[in-house]
Amino acid sequence: MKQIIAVLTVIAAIVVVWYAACIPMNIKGVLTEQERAGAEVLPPSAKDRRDMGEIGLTLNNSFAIPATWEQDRPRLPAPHQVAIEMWETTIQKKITSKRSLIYHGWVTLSATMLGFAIGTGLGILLAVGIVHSRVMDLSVMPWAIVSQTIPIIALAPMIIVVLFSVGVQGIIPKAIISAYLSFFPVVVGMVKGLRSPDAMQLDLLRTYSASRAQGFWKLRLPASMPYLFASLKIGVAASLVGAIVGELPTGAVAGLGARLLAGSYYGQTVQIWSALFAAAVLAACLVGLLGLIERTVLKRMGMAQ
Amino acid sequence: MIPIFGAIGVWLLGWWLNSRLASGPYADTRMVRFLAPLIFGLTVIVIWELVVRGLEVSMVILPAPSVIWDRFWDSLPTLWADFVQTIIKGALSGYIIGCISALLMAIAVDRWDFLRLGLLPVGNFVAALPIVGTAPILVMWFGFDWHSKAAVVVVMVFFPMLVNTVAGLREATAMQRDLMETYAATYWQSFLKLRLPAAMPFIFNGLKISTTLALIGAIVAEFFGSPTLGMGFRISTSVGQLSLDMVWAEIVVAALAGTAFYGLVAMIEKAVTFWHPSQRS
Amino acid sequence: DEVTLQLKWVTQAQFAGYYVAKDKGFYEEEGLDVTILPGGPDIAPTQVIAGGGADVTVEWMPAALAAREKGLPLVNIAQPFKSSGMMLTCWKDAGIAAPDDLKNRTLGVWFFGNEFPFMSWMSQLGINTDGKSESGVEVLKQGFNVDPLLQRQADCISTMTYNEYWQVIDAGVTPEELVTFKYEDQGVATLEDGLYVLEENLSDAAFTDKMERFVRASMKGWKYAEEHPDEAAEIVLENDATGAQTEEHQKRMMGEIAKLTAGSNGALDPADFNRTVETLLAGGSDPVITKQPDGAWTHQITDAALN
Amino acid sequence: MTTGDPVIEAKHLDLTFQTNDGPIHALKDVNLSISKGEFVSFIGPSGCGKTTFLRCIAALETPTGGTLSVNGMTPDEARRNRAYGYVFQAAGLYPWRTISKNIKLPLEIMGFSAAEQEERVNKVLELVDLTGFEGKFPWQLSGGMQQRASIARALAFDADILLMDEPFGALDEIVRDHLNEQLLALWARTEKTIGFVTHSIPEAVYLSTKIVVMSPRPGRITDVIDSPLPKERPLDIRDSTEFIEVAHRVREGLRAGHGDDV
Amino acid sequence: MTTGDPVIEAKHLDLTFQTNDGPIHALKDVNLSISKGEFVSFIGPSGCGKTTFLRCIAALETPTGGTLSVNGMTPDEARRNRAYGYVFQAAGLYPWRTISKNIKLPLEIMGFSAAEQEERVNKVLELVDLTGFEGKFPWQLSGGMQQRASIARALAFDADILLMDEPFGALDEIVRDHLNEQLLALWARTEKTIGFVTHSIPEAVYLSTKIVVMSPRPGRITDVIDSPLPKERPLDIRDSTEFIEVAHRVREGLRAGHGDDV
Ligand SMILES: Nc1ncnc2c1ncn2[C@@H]1O[C@H](COP(=O)(O)OP(=O)(O)OP(=O)(O)O)[C@@H](O)[C@H]1O
Ligand SMILES: Nc1ncnc2c1ncn2[C@@H]1O[C@H](COP(=O)(O)OP(=O)(O)OP(=O)(O)O)[C@@H](O)[C@H]1O
Ligand SMILES: [Mg+2]
Ligand SMILES: [Mg+2]
Repeated sequence: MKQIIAVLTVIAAIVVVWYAACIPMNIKGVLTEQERAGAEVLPPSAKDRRDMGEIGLTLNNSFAIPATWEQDRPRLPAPHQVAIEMWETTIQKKITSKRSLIYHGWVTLSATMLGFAIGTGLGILLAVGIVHSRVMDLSVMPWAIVSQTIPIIALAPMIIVVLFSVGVQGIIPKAIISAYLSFFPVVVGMVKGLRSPDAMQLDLLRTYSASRAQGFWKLRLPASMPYLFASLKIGVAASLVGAIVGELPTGAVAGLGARLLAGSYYGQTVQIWSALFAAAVLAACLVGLLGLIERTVLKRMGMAQ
Repeated sequence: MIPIFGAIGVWLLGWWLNSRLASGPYADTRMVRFLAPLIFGLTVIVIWELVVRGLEVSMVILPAPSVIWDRFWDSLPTLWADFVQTIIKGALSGYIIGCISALLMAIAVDRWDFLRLGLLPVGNFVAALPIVGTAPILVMWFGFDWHSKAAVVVVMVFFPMLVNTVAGLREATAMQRDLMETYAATYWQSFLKLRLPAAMPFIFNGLKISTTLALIGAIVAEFFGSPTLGMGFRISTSVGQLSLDMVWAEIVVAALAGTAFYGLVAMIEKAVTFWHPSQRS
Repeated sequence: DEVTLQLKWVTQAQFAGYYVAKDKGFYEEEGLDVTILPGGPDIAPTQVIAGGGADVTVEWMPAALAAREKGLPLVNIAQPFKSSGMMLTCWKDAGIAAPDDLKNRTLGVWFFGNEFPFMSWMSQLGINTDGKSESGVEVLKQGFNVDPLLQRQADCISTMTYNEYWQVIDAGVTPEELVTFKYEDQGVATLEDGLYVLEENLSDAAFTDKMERFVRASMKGWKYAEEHPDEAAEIVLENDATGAQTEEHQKRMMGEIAKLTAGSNGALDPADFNRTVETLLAGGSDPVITKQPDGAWTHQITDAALN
Repeated sequence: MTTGDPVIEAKHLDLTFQTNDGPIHALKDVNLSISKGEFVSFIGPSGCGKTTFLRCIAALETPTGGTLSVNGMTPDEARRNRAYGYVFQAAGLYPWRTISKNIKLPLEIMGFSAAEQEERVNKVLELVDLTGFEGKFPWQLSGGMQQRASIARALAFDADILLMDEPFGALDEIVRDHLNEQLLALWARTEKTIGFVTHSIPEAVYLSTKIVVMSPRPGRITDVIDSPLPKERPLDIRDSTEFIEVAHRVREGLRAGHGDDV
Repeated sequence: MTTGDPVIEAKHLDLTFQTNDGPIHALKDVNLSISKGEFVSFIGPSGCGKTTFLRCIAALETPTGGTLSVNGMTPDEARRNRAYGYVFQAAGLYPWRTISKNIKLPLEIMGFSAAEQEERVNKVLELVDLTGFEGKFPWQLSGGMQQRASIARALAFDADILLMDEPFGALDEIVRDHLNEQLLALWARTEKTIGFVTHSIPEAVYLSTKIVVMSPRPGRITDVIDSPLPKERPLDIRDSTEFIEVAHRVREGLRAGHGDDV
């Protein structure tokens, strides 16, 4: 309860700051528009205004403040503009419509899920290899870290082209980029998790002279579950970013990334912001869903009180 | 076909070498920890070379490592200028501003429980915003030069840093806090003498995560507008000119810089948190 | 027969001819099943075709010639665009009236293979591009939109007559506030949207046959689009998967595009080619191409297709 | 045995924790008076409220009923006056500080001068027999040495009352014996009032002038045993009949309050 | 007391750990013979090699010198033959398994049939007095109950030897007394050979037929004390003179080997 109040307060504060920030951010554009519409603006020349501070302009032309929240192509759209855009593009559009955010969200989501599945699978396999083979631990793990310093967006177009050349198109290239981003947290978390049983627990199995496979299935794997879920939550958010990145170079075809790009391309800031929020909402939902699964699984395993 | 068999052979050789190293008597020495990944990397590079040459993969799809190597040495001045623009000016300044402001915010969040309850969930939500989306907005706001890149980096590193620091500041055990209580210590005394040092491992964890994020952020942001230099600029224009060797040379720079940056922070971490069990073993 | 066409940019009226041909069944009449792949900001069509991801691609000639020098033998088989739509759009109040006024200014330029005409022009004007000075300009890598101009981060930006210029206008700027320099007028026009294939494929009879039918149907599409701009714009809108394009913008774009395709029957005019090559060769210290390309175009397809 | 005015006095002390599983009655009607210079041990099964009672004295927990006074003040005032040193079960030294810096911690907080800090550190290090280890980090010391350092830390600012919550619980018997001996010596020298929680019957009997036996659910005092042992106590005293008698009485008291719910 | 052939026999056993700070001589020239049915306690200060010796018997550690035989085999063969059950200091139950599933763990690994598993679980649960708790998860049980479950786990596959490394170290004295009683009863019933590490002198004396006193740096055996106590031992026996005598002897032995380096 206390938490809800706190969150609401913080959100309210952010909204207030946001509205306030709209004024200096948009004032120049608004004044130009007002001037064209015939209003008296101080100073009258656009060139003078360019060199003036935003605050000074606002003070000079306080009549223009409401207009900073209603611009068509603002530098910073006001919260209600974003909210209205989101409302119109989700609830009021058919979900099959190309103008529906839900449609684009779905396109991104499907690539995210596929990439997440691939990335998680690979990540777990790699982690199992690293934990069980010293050779892999020594030689592969450092490169897994280095791989994260490569800017994926630089590789994304090339991945897409290379896959094109072997005839793979559509969702797969996006999924692969999204897998690239999600595999690392999973590897790190899973390696940690598979190594989490302490020496005593491992020794216990030795006293039973258990095989390696038995050790894996009966001890390491169950013990790694909390770590797995923690990294899955990071991984799924990264997956989504990957899917969006993958949508950029393929151009404005479909998906939230395409929506962002198109918004940016046509200077539709409101559209960018609403796509951004849609992405964040999607990420929050995915993480929340995983949290729910985590709780049920761990509860059934008896690991959550 | 011969290069392909060669590639398979090289792979087996590299793996065999590493297996020997890993099961050998020096498996735990620093030497092997350094050598093994090196051998693995070299193996991959040789195989790459052989496959590209063997299958005659087009230069404009995937250049061979030797070509990239040549391009790297030929273009050092360009690469250096790009490095300065993107890493030093963009990434580094953003990293510093972002980390420091996150640290200050974390202190505020830690001081007022209300903020922790309210701000952290919102922060997690904002952190989920895909950076690629914020980049064009920030370029619009902060201009084409490195300032907007730094702004993107600030946004990227802020929340991981905040979340880690806040977690770290809560790391001191109940017993350690009670101890401070028995001394009737003030908030700031217990902050400086207990909570901040206890949080260091977490803070450094955040700092390490942020190194790679900073690099990626600065490069990505250049895709959305830049002056005519910078690593992101070079990568995107070089793809357009089909100078794939240049693209890979920049990727090499990014990987080198990222690894060095990460290594540097890890080294400082070792010096500062020498007392932590994870650093002692 | 299946044909994959890689576009240079996102789905818009710039490519109306191909969409019309597909939608109106012109391709089908020729027995072709055409897949149109939209491009994007980081997709190099030349790279796609090199990787075998497409049979034919829409590309600008400077980029194609540059790729050719890089060892990717692209050949122009048709040229639906007669004139260039690229221009530099500047604020008049910044005090720019003639090309010479560009000195000491900040200019937004597209890169990714589209910077070549600009570089040639600057070197012809004797302006260096290393930064602001009495004899130089500061060049910005412009993003995908016209913000740099609107936000006054640049004095001039690159625009296309059919697209970005109108975005500036749509943002509330009046044409009187702007000064434009068309590359066409400055004598540095280079050929834009042409159709390119890999040279090696041209010796394959089955392939050339397919291309002949493709070019024939495409040109039919273009001419139809020129005559029915509104319908063409509608077709483009239907094919736009993002849902971001507006009808008004596409109709206007179609009108402008029609001006550029007018006068081309699809066959490349060697004079245009030579002018393009000369412009590019004159690219100053860092020319786009260094030697006269040969075999970079052919009438083989258009001759067969259009007769 | 030095006895004097009651330094700690609890009357009808009550404490109920509100938890998600309902309230827990951790202390019920606790009455106890501790005089100056006494060594009082608290013993009882897990969960009987030993720690809770000690924490109430230290003002780390607020009773929900009854009165509690420390040096005639409320516990919180006493805390602000730095009336007591508290030693926890684990040494709880800060790993990033050397032993001497750890001992200086309360002195820094209380604003002692650097010279005074130095002097006091040396004094208490000697008291707990750790001279020569001031530059070491905690993890470089054995468990017993760490625990001695933590006692030194509690002694450094020279409070009259020393509260110790199972300070030797994690140590082995031999080390424990040794520290018990030293603690007794220290107590004899300094005349502090000591409250000491333990699980070990021999330890309680060996150390205390008064043994408080507690019982859980709800936490309460079931027996208070005054020890007839002399102040001078060699380790051998543990094999004496008096000792065994007291120990027996404590064990009986414990068993009575315990039931069979192991 | 049932004695028989030596089940465990160590001759000149030596073990040196190579560490970064140089070698640690954890066991030096250890000679010991344990007969069938004996209850042997190992006692000694921290670091004297008690755990290491037990681990050698269990083939969790490989001696660097001397010979060690278990049931006439090498320790590793004995391990493969599942000759012993091992109980660690902490219960170490898997939190994701219920009590009965935890006890089944070794049975699953050793490939017992489901019916047999069920039967054995019921038997050992009864033995350790935990019937009715099979469906609970470990954290729903008290520490003492968890430790009993971990003993049940070690008993489930009915090995002849039971090795226990400070199994009750983390429990409070009362619970410990209770478990000691139960362990003795169990031992009497099953005639197992038990090796038992402890820090507590009373515990060692109360339980054992033989007490092995060890001393550190290098780890070695300094004394082996045979207990004259009868097999039948009520808890009260601890107040008897015989008991106190043995305890005294153990304490002397310990002190001798200990020095002053706490
Ligand atoms: N902060 C708390 N919140 C809720 N319940 C608590 C809290 N602290 C202690 N308790 C409960 O109060 C009771 C007494 O706890 P206390 O720690 O005083 O016992 P103790 O005698 O010190 O036991 P132990 O020997 O295990 O240390 C226990 O039932 C415990 O669970
Ligand atoms: N794996 C190991 N590597 C290096 N040294 C070790 C290892 N295990 C034990 N030692 C060292 O060997 C010596 C004996 O250790 P051991 O654990 O057997 O002592 P112990 O008698 O069980 O002590 P405690 O009562 O603290 O459990 C110690 O000095 C310890 O530090
Ligand atoms: Mg307690
Ligand atoms: Mg041990």
